[in-house]
Amino acid sequence: MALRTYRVVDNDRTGPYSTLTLQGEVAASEPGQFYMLRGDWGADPLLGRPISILGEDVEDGTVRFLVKEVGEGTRRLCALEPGAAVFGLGPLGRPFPLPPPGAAPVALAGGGVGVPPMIYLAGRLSAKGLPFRFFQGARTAADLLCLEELAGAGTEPVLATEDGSLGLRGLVTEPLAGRLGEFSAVYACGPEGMLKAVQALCAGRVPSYLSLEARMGCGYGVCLGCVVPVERNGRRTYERVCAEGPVFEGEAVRWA
Amino acid sequence: MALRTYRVVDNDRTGPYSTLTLQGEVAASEPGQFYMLRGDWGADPLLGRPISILGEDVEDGTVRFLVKEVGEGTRRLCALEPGAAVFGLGPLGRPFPLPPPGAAPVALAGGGVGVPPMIYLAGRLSAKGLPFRFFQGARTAADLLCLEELAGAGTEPVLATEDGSLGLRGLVTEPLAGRLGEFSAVYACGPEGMLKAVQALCAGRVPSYLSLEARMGCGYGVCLGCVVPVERNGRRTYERVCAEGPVFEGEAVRWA
Amino acid sequence: MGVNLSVSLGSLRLKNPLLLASGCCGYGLDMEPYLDLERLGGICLKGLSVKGSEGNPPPRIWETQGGMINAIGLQNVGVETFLRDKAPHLRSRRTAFVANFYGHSVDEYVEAARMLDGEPCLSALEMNISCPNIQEGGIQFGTDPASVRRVTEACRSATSKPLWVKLSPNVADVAAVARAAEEAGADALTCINTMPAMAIDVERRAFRISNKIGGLSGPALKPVAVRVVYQASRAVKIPVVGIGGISTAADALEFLLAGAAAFQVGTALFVDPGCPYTILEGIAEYCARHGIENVTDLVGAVQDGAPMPRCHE
Amino acid sequence: MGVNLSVSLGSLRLKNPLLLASGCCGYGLDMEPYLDLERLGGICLKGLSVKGSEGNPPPRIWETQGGMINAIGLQNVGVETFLRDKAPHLRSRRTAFVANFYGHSVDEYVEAARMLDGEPCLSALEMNISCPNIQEGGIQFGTDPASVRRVTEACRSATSKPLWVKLSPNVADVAAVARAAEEAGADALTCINTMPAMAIDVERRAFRISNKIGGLSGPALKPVAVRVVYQASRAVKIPVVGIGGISTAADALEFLLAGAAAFQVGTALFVDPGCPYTILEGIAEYCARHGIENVTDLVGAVQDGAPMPRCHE
Ligand SMILES: Cc1cc2nc3c(=O)[nH]c(=O)nc-3n(C[C@H](O)[C@H](O)[C@H](O)COP(=O)(O)OP(=O)(O)OC[C@H]3O[C@@H](n4cnc5c(N)ncnc54)[C@H](O)[C@@H]3O)c2cc1C
Ligand SMILES: Cc1cc2nc3c(=O)[nH]c(=O)nc-3n(C[C@H](O)[C@H](O)[C@H](O)COP(=O)(O)OP(=O)(O)OC[C@H]3O[C@@H](n4cnc5c(N)ncnc54)[C@H](O)[C@@H]3O)c2cc1C
Ligand SMILES: Cc1cc2nc3c(=O)[nH]c(=O)nc-3n(C[C@H](O)[C@H](O)[C@H](O)COP(=O)(O)O)c2cc1C
Ligand SMILES: Cc1cc2nc3c(=O)[nH]c(=O)nc-3n(C[C@H](O)[C@H](O)[C@H](O)COP(=O)(O)O)c2cc1C
Ligand code: FES
Ligand code: FES
Repeated sequence: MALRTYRVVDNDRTGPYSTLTLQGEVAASEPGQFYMLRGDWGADPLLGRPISILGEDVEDGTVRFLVKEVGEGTRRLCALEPGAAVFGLGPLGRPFPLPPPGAAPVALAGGGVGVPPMIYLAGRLSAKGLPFRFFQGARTAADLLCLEELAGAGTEPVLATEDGSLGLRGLVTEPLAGRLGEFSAVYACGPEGMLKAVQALCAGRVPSYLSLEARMGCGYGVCLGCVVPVERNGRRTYERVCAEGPVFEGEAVRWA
Repeated sequence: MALRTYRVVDNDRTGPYSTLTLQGEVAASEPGQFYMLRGDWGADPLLGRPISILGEDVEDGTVRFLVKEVGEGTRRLCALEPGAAVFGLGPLGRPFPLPPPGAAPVALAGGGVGVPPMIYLAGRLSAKGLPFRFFQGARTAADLLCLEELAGAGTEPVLATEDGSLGLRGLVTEPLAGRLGEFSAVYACGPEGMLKAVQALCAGRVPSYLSLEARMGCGYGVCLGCVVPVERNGRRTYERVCAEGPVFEGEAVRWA
Repeated sequence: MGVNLSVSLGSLRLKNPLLLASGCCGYGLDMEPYLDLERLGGICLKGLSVKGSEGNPPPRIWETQGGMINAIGLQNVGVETFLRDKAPHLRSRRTAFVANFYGHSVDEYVEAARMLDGEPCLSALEMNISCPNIQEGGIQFGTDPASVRRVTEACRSATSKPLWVKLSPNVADVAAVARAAEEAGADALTCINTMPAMAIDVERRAFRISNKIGGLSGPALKPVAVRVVYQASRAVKIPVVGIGGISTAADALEFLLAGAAAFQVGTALFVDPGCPYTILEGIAEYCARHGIENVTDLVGAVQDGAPMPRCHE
Repeated sequence: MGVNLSVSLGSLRLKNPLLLASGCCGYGLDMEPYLDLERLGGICLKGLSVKGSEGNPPPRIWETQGGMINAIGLQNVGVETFLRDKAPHLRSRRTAFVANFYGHSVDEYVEAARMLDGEPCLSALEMNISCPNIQEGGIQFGTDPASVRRVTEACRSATSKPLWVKLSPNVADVAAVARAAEEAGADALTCINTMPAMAIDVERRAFRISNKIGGLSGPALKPVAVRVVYQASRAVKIPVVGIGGISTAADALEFLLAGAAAFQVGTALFVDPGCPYTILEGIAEYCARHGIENVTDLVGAVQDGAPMPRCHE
């Protein structure tokens, strides 16, 4: 694997979000994996930014990302014009483990920039004929993401907004709680509050897989900058979000 | 005066050169003055780059520059797309002193990125009906700059290339030397070797005005980073290229 | 909004916590096309010495990633010329001027301090101690607590104006240096001066600046400066003036939260001479947004637990 | 082109002058998807201690302009586990592995050195002396020549492998520290470790990293590192290994010209794990273009006049 140069072939901007399509040498990935992305700028900002894969077409050599502008690195990524160069290292990290064939449906819960990997996962599950239900939460209707992709994913998504402007009013974990018994596993990616709620909800009832965020130095396991506390067999250690994660079993995650 | 934001309205690229047209609040300038220019990038590179004014239209609010890519700062300036933001501080520095009305013709000698301010000066002299002859030197025909602007400037330019591919073969100071007696003053901007040759040629015979280059911190006189040694009335001191210059009387310049 | 931006450094009251840094604004007047000096907290003037200095030969500056190196060589007109030709123009401006000064021996420091002491336009004197002590083998005054104490004590008795000591970051234990300056009578500490640095042109195999070694300044230096401000301000009771890489309001706020009672802006003036306005507006906006009435409430207000420094890396 | 890139550090011969820096390449094996370790001059492994360390709580890193701050807390598996689980995999790779190690007392350093001494895959030991000495009030070993001498001497007698001492830039007089390490028997000096630094989140008024203070690395640090390499290499006869902010061939060449006999690449690996190849190609191209047959001809080859350090600024 090596850092590769990609070209922006499309940048679809809506508010603070950009859906970037990059073209170049694309290695096959699994949902939940990410790239470290960086534009052709100087040493400020210096490091790549971890961004989840939204989708890809290995034959075409295209890979897609949905980036939210929250700081300088994402501001620059979101501002890239078609034709611009992007340096990418990926796919990185351990993906979501797929449910075994024949398992009961799984729940996918996404919020904010946690939605893109769940969209990728939903597509993969559909392609494999594995049943799932997609839950998405956001503050307002305007913050719900990828609604078209979701509409095309086969199953009706469950939407929740805090202000009730679309779907149910409240947190996305509420409808999930009510239907938890239907699912053989819960996959989640989103803000820490949501992940904690999912973890609590599932604890002792159903396996959960949480995709965590952390500030990253390298993205491939060598700097030890991205660790989170986990507990396995009663032993607490630090594990790397970029290498042992970003997907962790909910039972193991201990939060910083 | 303040740092202002300009928009690139045109970037005409040929080889390593870009003619940038910027739009914004443009204060009237004099030939020989410059701007400190910087794009909307992070702290790397940090400082603005001094670039001579090639021409301007104060009413339209446009100002033009010709930038040669020699390093990171100029690479980025040359790569700016129309619509991009540029931060500019200017006009800065002391301009070429214009010849008094009725004086004998003056010689303008330009080489490399020293050509743009001479083009601006030629235009100003034409507009005032002051006679001049333009000498331009370069390594090869491909390195000669602004030939269209020169063709429109009224007087036939004298061109010299080191390889003889256009105009006379040799250094531009050679034809200048042959005709030095025609001129009441020589104005020059270009590589250090050329400026030294002009200085030597003119010494004791005719006043020369040399526009110098120096690495700049601030561009407006406060850092003392851009000094060159000068000698005035037998006293050697350092003067600031950005404040006492960039145009110095040839007799005073001592070189670093 | 009604945010009170004024701060006190000992007996000295400033309109706001922003000062222009020494060496980055000439003798103040050069900034007037760009800034109304009376809207600033204060202006630290280019470093002065008794005899003046023509400075180092060019090239004097080089740019590095996120910063720049300078070896101007403390070019200055000398205290006498300053007092005669420059100071009279400053007297009418209602702002705080701070004379930065240096010497190559304790005596030179003392003489400069004594000469500047009488000038009414000066609100304080700032000692640059990052200078080689020629009488002691060229080691910088600022690198050793004992010599900091000696030179500070000597200048203390030469002036009744507030005396600021400007520390070098190039020391192993900045708290010890800070305490030495405080005990010797300093009224405030300015942290930090530039960091010794070097760059080489590999094509020519030559140093980028004629003095070989110069001082690193700008954003690259900021995290080091914030750390020094934090350490120094926790080591002493006198106020600390923070400096190093400040370009934005957020940068300045980092220094205040780390423990600086005021701050200076240097290299950022080169990039945008108007940045002090943007910084002050940003600080006022931040205070308003966070319900802070007095900017002084921010000083040292970072949430700090037990001091428990472990290994880095 | 036939450029000879091999270099010698005392008795140790390296294929080329490029090593991966400690803490930036794990225990070497993590780099194998990206690099053929046998094409490198060497690999400095993550810092080891006798007992190992779980490291600091997150957040551990923060990015700054042109650099980054880390306070990993020297998380490591401990010497014993390293020797049992990691070292056996390294033995088959034909490249130079250097074990970086540290302790919180002289005894801990000595024990680590003794344990590592027997491991055949290790070509040298690199002492990280930027650690607080817990027996002496938490002052870093590396900041004072006397304690550098003490810990180096102690480790010297604990191992027959080449012993490198990795210096901190956070000292007033790096030449004195360098000489102390040389006199105590070091075979080489690695310059430099990170610079203590801090960043604050002004919105939350909290430190950006849990340990408050971390180490600055990356391009922002480069001009300081080049200066230290220049000063240290002129103070001692043993070779200096340069490090700090190297990302490109031009950066590496700056260190060689300043006086480094070899160099290490750290933070740049995070940005591009393949950058060692680009750097080595660039060096070979430079040598070919300048008619240099042996890369060693570049070491310390900056045009240097009389040493005449004047004031900065
Ligand atoms: C595995 C993984 C996958 C990700 N996938 C996506 C994605 O698909 N789309 C997307 O838009 N973002 C994604 N992110 C988050 C993204 O990496 C960060 O938003 C980005 O690094 C911020 O960089 P910046 O320079 O814009 O912000 P900075 O200027 O560095 O920071 C701005 C502010 O945001 C906060 N911040 C920055 N990074 C994080 C973070 N990782 N977690 C929490 N707070 C942070 C900082 O504290 C700071 O206050 C992912 C992160 C991880 C770890
Ligand atoms: C008053 C003035 C007017 C100028 N007008 C123009 C103009 O109209 N058009 C134009 O293209 N350029 C002009 N220049 C030169 C321009 O400022 C430099 O080329 C630019 O600053 C280089 O920046 P960089 O980041 O591209 O190069 P860097 O990466 O900083 O340097 C690249 C290489 O070029 C060398 N170099 C950089 N700057 C200079 C310099 N000023 N003099 C000599 N060598 C240098 C460096 O030593 C280095 O090796 C002018 C300079 C001055 C002082
Ligand atoms: C060009 C230049 C000249 C300087 N001259 C002086 C000086 O005369 N006296 C002094 O104490 N500090 C001087 N400094 C140091 C600055 O005042 C300041 O401490 C340092 O640059 C860090 O702040 P900054 O990053 O905001 O520039 C100078 C700095 C620069 C860049
Ligand atoms: C994340 C990280 C971890 C590090 N761990 C160690 C370590 O364990 N031992 C050590 O001596 N240096 C360690 N360092 C310091 C580097 O080896 C190097 O000296 C420093 O980062 C400067 O080089 P660079 O700018 O190329 O990274 C670490 C640096 C970083 C960034
Ligand atoms: S980001 Fe470097 S180890 Fe995870
Ligand atoms: S560039 Fe700062 S004084 Fe000229």
